Amino acid sequence: MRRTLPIAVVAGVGFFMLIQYFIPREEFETLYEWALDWTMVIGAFAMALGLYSLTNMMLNKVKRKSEGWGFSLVALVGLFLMIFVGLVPHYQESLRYGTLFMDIFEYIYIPIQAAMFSLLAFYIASAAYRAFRARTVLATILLVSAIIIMLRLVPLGPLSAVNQWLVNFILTVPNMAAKRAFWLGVGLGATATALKIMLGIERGYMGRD
Amino acid sequence: MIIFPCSKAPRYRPFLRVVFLLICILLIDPSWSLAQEDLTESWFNPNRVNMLVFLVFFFGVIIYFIRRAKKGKSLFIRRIAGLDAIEEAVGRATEMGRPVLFVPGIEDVNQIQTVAAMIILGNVAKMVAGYDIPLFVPICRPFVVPVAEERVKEGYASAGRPDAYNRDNVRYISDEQFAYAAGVQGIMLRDKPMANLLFGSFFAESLMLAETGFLTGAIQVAGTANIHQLPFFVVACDYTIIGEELFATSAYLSKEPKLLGSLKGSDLAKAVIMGILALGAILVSFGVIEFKNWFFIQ
Amino acid sequence: MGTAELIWNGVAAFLVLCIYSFLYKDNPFYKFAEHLVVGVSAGYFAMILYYNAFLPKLIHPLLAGQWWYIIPGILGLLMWARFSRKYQWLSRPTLGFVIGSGAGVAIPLYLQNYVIRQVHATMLPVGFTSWPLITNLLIIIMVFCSLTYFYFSKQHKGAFGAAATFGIWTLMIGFGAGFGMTVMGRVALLAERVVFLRDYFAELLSALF
Amino acid sequence: MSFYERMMNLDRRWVYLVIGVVVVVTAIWSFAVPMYVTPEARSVYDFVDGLVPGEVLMIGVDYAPEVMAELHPMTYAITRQCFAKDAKLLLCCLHQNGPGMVEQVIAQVAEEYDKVNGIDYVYLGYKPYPAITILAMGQNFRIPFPEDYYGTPLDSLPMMRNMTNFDNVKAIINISGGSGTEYWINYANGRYNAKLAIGVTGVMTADYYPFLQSGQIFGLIGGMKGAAEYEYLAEKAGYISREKDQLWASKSMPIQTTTHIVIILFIVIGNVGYFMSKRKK
Repeated sequence: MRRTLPIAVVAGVGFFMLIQYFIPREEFETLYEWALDWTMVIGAFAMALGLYSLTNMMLNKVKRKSEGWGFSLVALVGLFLMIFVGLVPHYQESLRYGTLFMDIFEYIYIPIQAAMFSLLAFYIASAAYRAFRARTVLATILLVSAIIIMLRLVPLGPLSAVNQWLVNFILTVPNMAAKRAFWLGVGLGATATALKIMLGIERGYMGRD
Repeated sequence: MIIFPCSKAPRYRPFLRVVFLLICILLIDPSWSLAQEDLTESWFNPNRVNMLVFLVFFFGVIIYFIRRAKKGKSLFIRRIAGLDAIEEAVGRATEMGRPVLFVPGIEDVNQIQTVAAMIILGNVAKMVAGYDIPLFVPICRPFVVPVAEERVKEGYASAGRPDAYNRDNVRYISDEQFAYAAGVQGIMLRDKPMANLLFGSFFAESLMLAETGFLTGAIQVAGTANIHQLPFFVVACDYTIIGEELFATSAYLSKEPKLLGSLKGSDLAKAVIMGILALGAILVSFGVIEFKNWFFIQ
Repeated sequence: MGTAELIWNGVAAFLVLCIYSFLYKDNPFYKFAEHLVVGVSAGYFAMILYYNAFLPKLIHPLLAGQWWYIIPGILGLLMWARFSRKYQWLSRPTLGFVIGSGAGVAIPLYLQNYVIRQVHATMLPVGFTSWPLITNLLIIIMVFCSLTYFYFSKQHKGAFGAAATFGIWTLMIGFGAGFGMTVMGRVALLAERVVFLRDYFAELLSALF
Repeated sequence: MSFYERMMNLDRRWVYLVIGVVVVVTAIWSFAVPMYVTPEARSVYDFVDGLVPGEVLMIGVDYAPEVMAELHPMTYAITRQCFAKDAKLLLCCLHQNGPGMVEQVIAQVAEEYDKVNGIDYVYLGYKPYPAITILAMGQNFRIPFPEDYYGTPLDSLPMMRNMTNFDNVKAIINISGGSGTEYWINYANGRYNAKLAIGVTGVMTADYYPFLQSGQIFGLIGGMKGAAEYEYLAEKAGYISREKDQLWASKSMPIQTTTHIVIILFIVIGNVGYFMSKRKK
């Protein structure tokens, strides 16, 4: 029961979703819609679970006054402030532009996120500098291809036309071929894995007892 | 072209024949291949015959090879270099007595890549279990936590060390991509794991993680089927597992013959695809487009 | 810019600088911004999910008498069973539902988009008489060689090994191109942040003096 | 450590510093960069330009604030062009951190063009699980979105009265900074055969050429350069103007050029150091 039931659910739901792809009947569409709705609801509960473990972890740090507990407090304040200003105005009003909820979003959340993401510009430069050394054939190929692509943004005078041609060639021939083959492989591998999951051949993720 | 190697699997011969006949009927019967205006009353969408054929063929070969492997027929599978790299990295970590870090990507558990990562995680746990070094698994999606916990627990148990399992090492960090990346970076800088294993579905945070890992001097093995993150793993990690190799690794690591059967199956499918491609290209070059058009999916 | 906006943007600019301080090394300013964003983003997402999934997909249908929506509610609640040692297994059917539906939906779509569509698109007319025909031939050869690299049940030796090597070269050209294309994206984010800071400080100076 | 060895072992912070300085300097002293418009960006532009008043264009906005720099200019330019053409807009957001941003765009542009919510445009809002949401929208927009972002039932919005699913929109343009695009290609185009174009970040651009060639998408705006190309076309046609500060991507192109040069120089420095120190040994 403890093991068979979940496996049966996996197989049942999985095969229903699979078969549904081929059956255009209305009843199946309705059932399918329900299944989609349900996954969304379950997702909302999973989020609650995530919030619970997050607050739990942070609260523990604050209570135990362990190293950096002040920062955990900052996170907790951010979390509850957001929930408070989100819930207090009447239904969905808070999601409108111009509310405190949206102001915090726009002036605290967006800038931090964008700044974190832009750190990648520095990382990519240092990774390129460090790793793009013509040590082996493969490294050289990688390096040359990357440099040609990067040069498309650099005005090179008459050489720009040549480079643009090379860029187009790389993007539409080897790049495209590489991606085709890559996706063919991934498509087959993922399908095989999904099938093994549905058939219960691969069931390690369910645990033992 | 013989699609099903029937002669070698006598038990399945009748079944496969029925399937084969059914497909032939579907292909020949014109009433199926004519698209109808209103399909809400019918039991089969004729526009998807090509999908069905391929699905049945692919499932057929995979199940066939899995059965064959179960019977004990040996299947040759080439050594996947990434496997050595994982073992080497874990080995180094145990020698040095430093932790192992396993990052399962940032997508939810209903993504196949995440499930593949979970399968790898179980085997890594099995490798680590014998030595008293921690295995950290920071997690981005709440749904992945229970699955990862089960996998690690099972890996430890199957190595005979259920006591070594520490629940606190499998931790949920944040749903938020960069907050998660920052959390993982924290683990890398503080706990200094010797082996960083990054498997699953990664996005922009891939470079952050791989660069920080490089700074700490860890041995890094990464694998993903997200093509746009592979360049960064290739550049910043010691070993990269590319695309389908991720799924192959998950099958190979478990060392169960029946799981390997599916590799053989998808290899056969690849050979068939190459044949179809060659045939299609030749036919198209001579102006015959019907064959190509049959592969069009609406 | 009004005073309120100036202050809000000041907060944003401060937080951006906090994040950039990480480039030198980890420090309390960075930690502050990082923890703040963890809390705020969790709260923000929780509110969005509450208004957009929990209410309209569970509470509203239930209130409207669609009793079967209680099923996802129960499945969602069962997730909490994993905190109990004894009833932990109760959370597995929910996982089964999510994993199963994921696998079932994935199979036809992976096959369709990653396999059959790619096969269809790769059946290109080939020849030696014009440049497009030659590039088509090149694409097909490269796809074949790259697929050979993903072939697991044969030793990569001899002609087969040569094909696989050429395949991995093709893949590397693709990765190099991907790297080169990415630089632009990352720099774009950095440029946007720097322009934001520049505009803010210009605005601040003109407001002050 | 010899000079050449030092050349190949610069501390990463020097790299950071040089990049930072170059970006700041170029941001302050800008210059003009020549523009070449790629056919894949032009085909999106031409399609939107061909819309007849009253036709509905759908925009799926699936990005978070962190990729705003590249993608926001596209969203703004397309939205402005669409309203200038008197076409109607249907928007949705499938990224958890995006909904507020979309609201910001649509509220602002609608005001510029005197467009009314519910009549000229509808913003469906956000739903988690993009794959599922797109699949459900292919059945009926009302399944994932019984109400719009502001809580109004879809049926009471005049624009939505005759709209059921993707069959009722002329095309979908997905502007995305992550896996969102794949879902739109797989599900909206793959399953429901909707006409689809995409705007993606620079990272993703190279990956979507195959879909362009296989006809699954009819156009592609790639990263900041693509956005700058789009802005260039839109500015020429007068939909957006430099005076009103509506060209953003174009503004950052000089920074792109200088940073690319610096990164290439660093790669060259590293390799020269590598080869010279190897030769010495």
